[in-house]
Amino acid sequence: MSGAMLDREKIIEVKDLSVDFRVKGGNFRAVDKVNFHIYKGETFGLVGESGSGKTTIGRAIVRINEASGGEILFKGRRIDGRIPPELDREVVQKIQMIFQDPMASLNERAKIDYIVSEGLYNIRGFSSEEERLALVRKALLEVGLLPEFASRFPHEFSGGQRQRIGIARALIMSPEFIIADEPISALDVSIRAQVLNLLAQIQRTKGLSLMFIAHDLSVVRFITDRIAVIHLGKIVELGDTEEIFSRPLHPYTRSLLQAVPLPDPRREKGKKSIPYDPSCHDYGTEGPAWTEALPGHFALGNGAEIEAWTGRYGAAPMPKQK
Amino acid sequence: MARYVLKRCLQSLATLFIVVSVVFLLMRLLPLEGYFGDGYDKLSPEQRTAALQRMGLLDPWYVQLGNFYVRLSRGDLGTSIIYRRDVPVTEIIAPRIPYSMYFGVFATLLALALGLTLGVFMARRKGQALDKAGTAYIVLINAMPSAVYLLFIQLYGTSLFSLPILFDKYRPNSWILPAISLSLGGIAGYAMWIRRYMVDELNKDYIKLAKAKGLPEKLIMVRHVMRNAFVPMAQYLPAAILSTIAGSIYIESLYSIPGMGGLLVDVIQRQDNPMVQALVLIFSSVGIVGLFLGDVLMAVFDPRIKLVKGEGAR
Amino acid sequence: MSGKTRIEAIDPGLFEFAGFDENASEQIGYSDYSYWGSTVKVFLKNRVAFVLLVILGALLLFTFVQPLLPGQRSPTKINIDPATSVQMRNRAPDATYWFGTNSIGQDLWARIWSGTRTSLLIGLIVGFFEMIVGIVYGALWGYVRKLDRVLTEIYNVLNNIPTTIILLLMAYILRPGFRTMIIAMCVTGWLGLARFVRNQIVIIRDREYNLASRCLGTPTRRVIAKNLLPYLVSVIMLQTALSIPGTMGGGVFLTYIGLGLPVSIPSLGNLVNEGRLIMMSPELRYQLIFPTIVLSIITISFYVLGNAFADASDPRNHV
Amino acid sequence: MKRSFSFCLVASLLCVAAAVGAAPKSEDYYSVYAGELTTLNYLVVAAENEHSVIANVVDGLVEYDKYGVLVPSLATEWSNSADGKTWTFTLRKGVKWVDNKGKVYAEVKAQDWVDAAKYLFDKKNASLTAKIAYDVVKNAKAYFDGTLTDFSQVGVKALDKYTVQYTLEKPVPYFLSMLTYVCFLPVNGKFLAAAGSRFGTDNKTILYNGAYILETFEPQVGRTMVRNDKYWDKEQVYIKRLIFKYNKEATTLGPELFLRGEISSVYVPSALIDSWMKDPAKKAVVRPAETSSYTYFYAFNFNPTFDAQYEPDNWKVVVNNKNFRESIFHALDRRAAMITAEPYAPERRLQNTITPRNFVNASGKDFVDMADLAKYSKTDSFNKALALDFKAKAKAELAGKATFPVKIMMPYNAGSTDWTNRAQVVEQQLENLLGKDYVDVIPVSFPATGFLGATRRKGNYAIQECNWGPDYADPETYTDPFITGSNYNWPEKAEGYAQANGKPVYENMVAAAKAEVVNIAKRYELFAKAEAYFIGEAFVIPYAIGGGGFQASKLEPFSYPFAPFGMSYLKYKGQTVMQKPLATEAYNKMKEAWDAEREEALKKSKF
Repeated sequence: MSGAMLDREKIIEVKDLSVDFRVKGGNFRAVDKVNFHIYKGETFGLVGESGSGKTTIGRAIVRINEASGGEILFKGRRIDGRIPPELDREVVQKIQMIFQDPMASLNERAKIDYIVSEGLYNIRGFSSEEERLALVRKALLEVGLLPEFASRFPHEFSGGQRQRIGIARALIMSPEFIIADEPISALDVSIRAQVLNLLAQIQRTKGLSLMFIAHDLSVVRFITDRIAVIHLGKIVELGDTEEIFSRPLHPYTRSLLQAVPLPDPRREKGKKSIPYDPSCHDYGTEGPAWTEALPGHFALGNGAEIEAWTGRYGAAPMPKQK
Repeated sequence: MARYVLKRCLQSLATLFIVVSVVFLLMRLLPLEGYFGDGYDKLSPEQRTAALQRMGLLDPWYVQLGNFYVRLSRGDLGTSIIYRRDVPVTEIIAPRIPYSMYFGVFATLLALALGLTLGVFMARRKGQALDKAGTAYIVLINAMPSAVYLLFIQLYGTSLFSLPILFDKYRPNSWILPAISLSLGGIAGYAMWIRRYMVDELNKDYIKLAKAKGLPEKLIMVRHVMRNAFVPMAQYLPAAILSTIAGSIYIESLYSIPGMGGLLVDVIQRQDNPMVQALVLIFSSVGIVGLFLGDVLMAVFDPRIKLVKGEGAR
Repeated sequence: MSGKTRIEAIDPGLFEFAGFDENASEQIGYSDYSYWGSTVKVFLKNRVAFVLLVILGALLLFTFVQPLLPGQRSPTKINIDPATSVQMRNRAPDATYWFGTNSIGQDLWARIWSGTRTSLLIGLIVGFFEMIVGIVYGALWGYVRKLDRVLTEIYNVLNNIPTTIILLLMAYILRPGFRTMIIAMCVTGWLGLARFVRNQIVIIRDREYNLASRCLGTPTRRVIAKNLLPYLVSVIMLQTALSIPGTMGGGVFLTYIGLGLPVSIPSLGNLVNEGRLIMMSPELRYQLIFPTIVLSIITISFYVLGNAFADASDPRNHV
Repeated sequence: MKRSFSFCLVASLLCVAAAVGAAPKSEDYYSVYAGELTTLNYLVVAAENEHSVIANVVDGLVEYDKYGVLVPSLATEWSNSADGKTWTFTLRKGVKWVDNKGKVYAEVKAQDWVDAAKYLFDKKNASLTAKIAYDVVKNAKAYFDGTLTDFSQVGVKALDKYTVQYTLEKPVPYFLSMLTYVCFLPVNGKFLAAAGSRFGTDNKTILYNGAYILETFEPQVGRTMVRNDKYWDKEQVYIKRLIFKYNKEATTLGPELFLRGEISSVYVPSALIDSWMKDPAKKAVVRPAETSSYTYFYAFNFNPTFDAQYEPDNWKVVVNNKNFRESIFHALDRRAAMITAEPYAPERRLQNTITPRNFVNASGKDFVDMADLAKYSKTDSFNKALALDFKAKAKAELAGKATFPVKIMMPYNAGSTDWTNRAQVVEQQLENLLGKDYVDVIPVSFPATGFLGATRRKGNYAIQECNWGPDYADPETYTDPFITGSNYNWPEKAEGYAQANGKPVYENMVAAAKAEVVNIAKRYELFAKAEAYFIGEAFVIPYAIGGGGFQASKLEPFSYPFAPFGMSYLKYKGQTVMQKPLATEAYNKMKEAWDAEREEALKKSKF
């Protein structure tokens, strides 16, 4: 591991996190012992198909979903399970979430004014009504909306605008860490870039940490520093964005990359799709382990596999650490 | 699924236990003199004590409650103490259930048949005369006190069609009016429900698509609308049919039907505790079983409810 | 004229690029939609409802104005025939007694309006109570998962205890009367609404905007008040409007099983029940008909208005 | 059973054409009732509803004829010992117990009365009529209480197969009249033992020796009584079958059922009587219903326990003032009150004494005409001038001691429409006459359930309408409510009436009357004096007798066993179903004739 990386402050650490859901007749494990951390100021991508558990991880961090195993640390302090009220308040303020569906994530019966300042009420983040209004104005301007919109209802806005309201609602809390849960997947293609740019710009100017959840690798490449790929509740691969794109290890990641549409129609037509077949793994003798296969590049696989995967790029796997 | 059913059963039993115990204690709050009716003033204190002793009312309440459950575990519901002195409760109740049952099931079926037909026609002729007449009927039935219009039905029904005023199980035509009276509310309820459901459903995109595809309207009705309409009904029907064994207080009183209706009110007013306990046990079981069956049927019919994904608790 | 000259003749200034005001672009396409305004508009379009609203309004107004009018009699005064000094029993409607008199010579006209006041008051109080308790209970039941099991159990138990037992106990402890009647109706009347609110809340509680509120740390009570209940306004209004005819019908039934208001306090329930006993003789039937008509007008109006309002307040019906 | 039900269901759908049921046959009697029997165990039950069947299916030692004269029934003759304590009865031979199919089970014999007594005096059977018997039968109370275990010491014996002997604690002049009541009916010991706790639970678990057999008994459906072919006196039983149908709404539907010819008799509720009287066709079938010996009176409560808002302390002061009581006594317009229940001929039910007229008589004189009681029985207590007079006196005497207007808390049973109406009438009438500055009558409603327990028995009233029914043919029975230990109006707490022995005047007068057991005329005279004193001091306001009202009925009046108490008048023996219901005029004529005949018969009677 390089020295520069060791020095960086971790804002979020997720250790052996599991999340179970109770269903009729037993438990359903949505997230299975995942490990990762997010550095301060970076944009971290979490990529996986629907139902892979990526949203659940995001929701576990904001504590909508309860962790059934492992722990979640925010700036070194544990925030899952029962936590003291002061910490709870801090977490409520410092960690914000942006939701997937802008049509569903705004309260239709409340004015924008209330929606945006809802969090402020909870942390008593203002001393006077004037201050609150000023904060709302500022937040709306920051996301490129007119302050006059505060007196309107959500159904008067387009999807892109709504999503910006959602961002304003998060920003007004002056968070240190934002989880964006597929913030653009429900939007028209034409305005996705708008929102994406907005997010990137905010992240840069405010020095925020951002966790970007997506099912589409092409989107993530544009905005993230590092990426984790999740499949059926398990993170199968994690590394710097460019590293993942240039040297994908796990067959699942490779199949995902293969699915990214190419801008050139001719090449796209000739592309062969490689569907991921879980039976390609042979875990009969040795089960998979979370391994740093290349520097800063982790993958889930057994010794033989790791060797084979890394060998493909002519690199030797990292020596096993004990 | 089996575990789920078992768990729900145990839960139901717990509810039943609480209900029966609470009712037991509530009945003990009623004044002791209620057990003597008009005879109270003619009795000496010794006699009153003797009578109370006989009815088992002098023990502390927890002993009484304990005795009740011990006997219940042996399948013994006790004997009536006032309503029909010394007659086993089951012997009083059992012969009445069929009457309420037959009337109730018949009225439910009649209500379903007529109500759904009416509702479907109303929905398809929305805004036309039939719809308006049907709506007027529904409004009248729902808004007028039933104690009044039922009496009018009895009065004019019997005099215009020379039907018997009182029910007599050996006179088939005496079944007609009570059965009709019983189904009036149901007809209105089902008609209103199916009409609202269909109007909602007919506006939905998949129906529009089916129409656009050129599917005949009848087929759309049968295949899509009606079939979907029965799903929520499946949850409701078992309870509706089972609840008919409780009978209808007012209609059974009007026509002298020896069913269960009003029996509970009677025995509560007379403070016949064993009867009250037994009836509460029966009615609560019926209610709980109805809910339970409804849930199970719902799970069977509705493909969406197989595995309900729950969110974690906060 | 040549084409060239034509083009040259045009002022190039007309072809400058228009400035792009991003803020102005945000403003297009907004309506001045208002939820309540549209609700009222749709509601008023329903002609039957409008007519009933007028009738009901007039009736209610008259009910409360009636005692102040000149020449009204007391609803409980027994009128004595001065000639024979006997009570003027069962006098058919005439110029003096517009709705006739009852079996002890009380003025039915006065009794009906007094009864309407009583019944309406009971209906409103009970409706209000049911609304409050039903909503609070239903909201907690539906939203707070930790309470679900306890509240379900309480509901099941209350729902399964025969109402008659509770009514009898209350009649025994409290005596029949205005207060008892209200308490009797309130004790179990809210169960239906509570269950209804609960089911609605279960449907909407996991929508994303509620998750958003949870992330923002909004306390449960504000989530219920701001996020959930506003969605239920129309259905709650409907249920409350329906509970008024329900309460009036319930009054008739309670009187029927002997637990209603004492006959000395006129109420529509009492008057209908009194009339019911003598409806078998045609010439006395007016004693049933008049209260029934007034009762029906009120219950039907509330019923229709409630439904019309519920329809109107459904945004899907707002064009 | 099941098949017949489903058949009926199908048939009801097919059968649209109305099949009108068979019209009632003239010798059968049809009726509807709203209250189902709780039991047929006549050894325990005390309510009229059950007695109405029992009176027709089980006979006792003696019975009344249609003039109210005691005549032999199962006993053909009897004698009383010189000390008046021992009664010996010789039984009629060949009387049979039969089951509900009419099959003979056994002969009625002397032991049957002993077996009945043994059951009755057994505390654990909780008989509601045991007290009436053990109050007079020797050692019965001790046996009931368990202090005596040897039943042979109790004063009921079978001397031989056909001789029953009763030994009493003390002479009881009215003992024979008690024998017509349920607690002195016989029971077959073998059958009783075999039936165990199921005795009397339906028509198969009792035996019949009376005029009728309860052939069918279907609770909440109906019951049928048929003439008993083995009855010893079957020539006197004319109606073949008595068919009763159950209907909870009998009071509402009964009149309509009668008009349609489905039932033979119905009580016409007071609310309907106006319209029936105005319709000539209906008027022709309406006649007065018989009155009963229940006595109704307005009681002044000397033990007020009511809520402070009604000022019980103030009431205590005024109720102890005789002038105040008298002012109310004379101010109450009982006729106006009675119109609520009896709009036509209210006078028929008004009475000015506690003991009703025609209850007992001695040497040709009715009890209410004896001694000082005659003064009250003939005058209406309602007297405006007197009322205002007493009001003035009371106001003067109570000035400074009591606050006016006096709050008068008057409970009424909300379950009774008539009573509710009456409460309003009385309130208005008293306040108008005496002035609202003097009294403030406050009617307070209580539910029918537990009514008396919440009001009278607790002393939770100032003035309340109360009633009392006689248990036997002696004026003594009407003194019970007013003796210490009773829970009517506690007159013993009235101030200024205690005598040397610590007891109030009235109780001493009653005790003196009770002690006179030999000379009946003298005994009645003493009771009449006591009652006159009680009314004179205005402890209560006598109001009315029970029963009454109007009925439409094909039953022949004045032909059934007459007695002002007990259950004799519930018998159908001797009655016929007439072709047409009787109208009022015809009825009144018959009543006149019957009154005259009765006077003759009573004079001739040896008992």
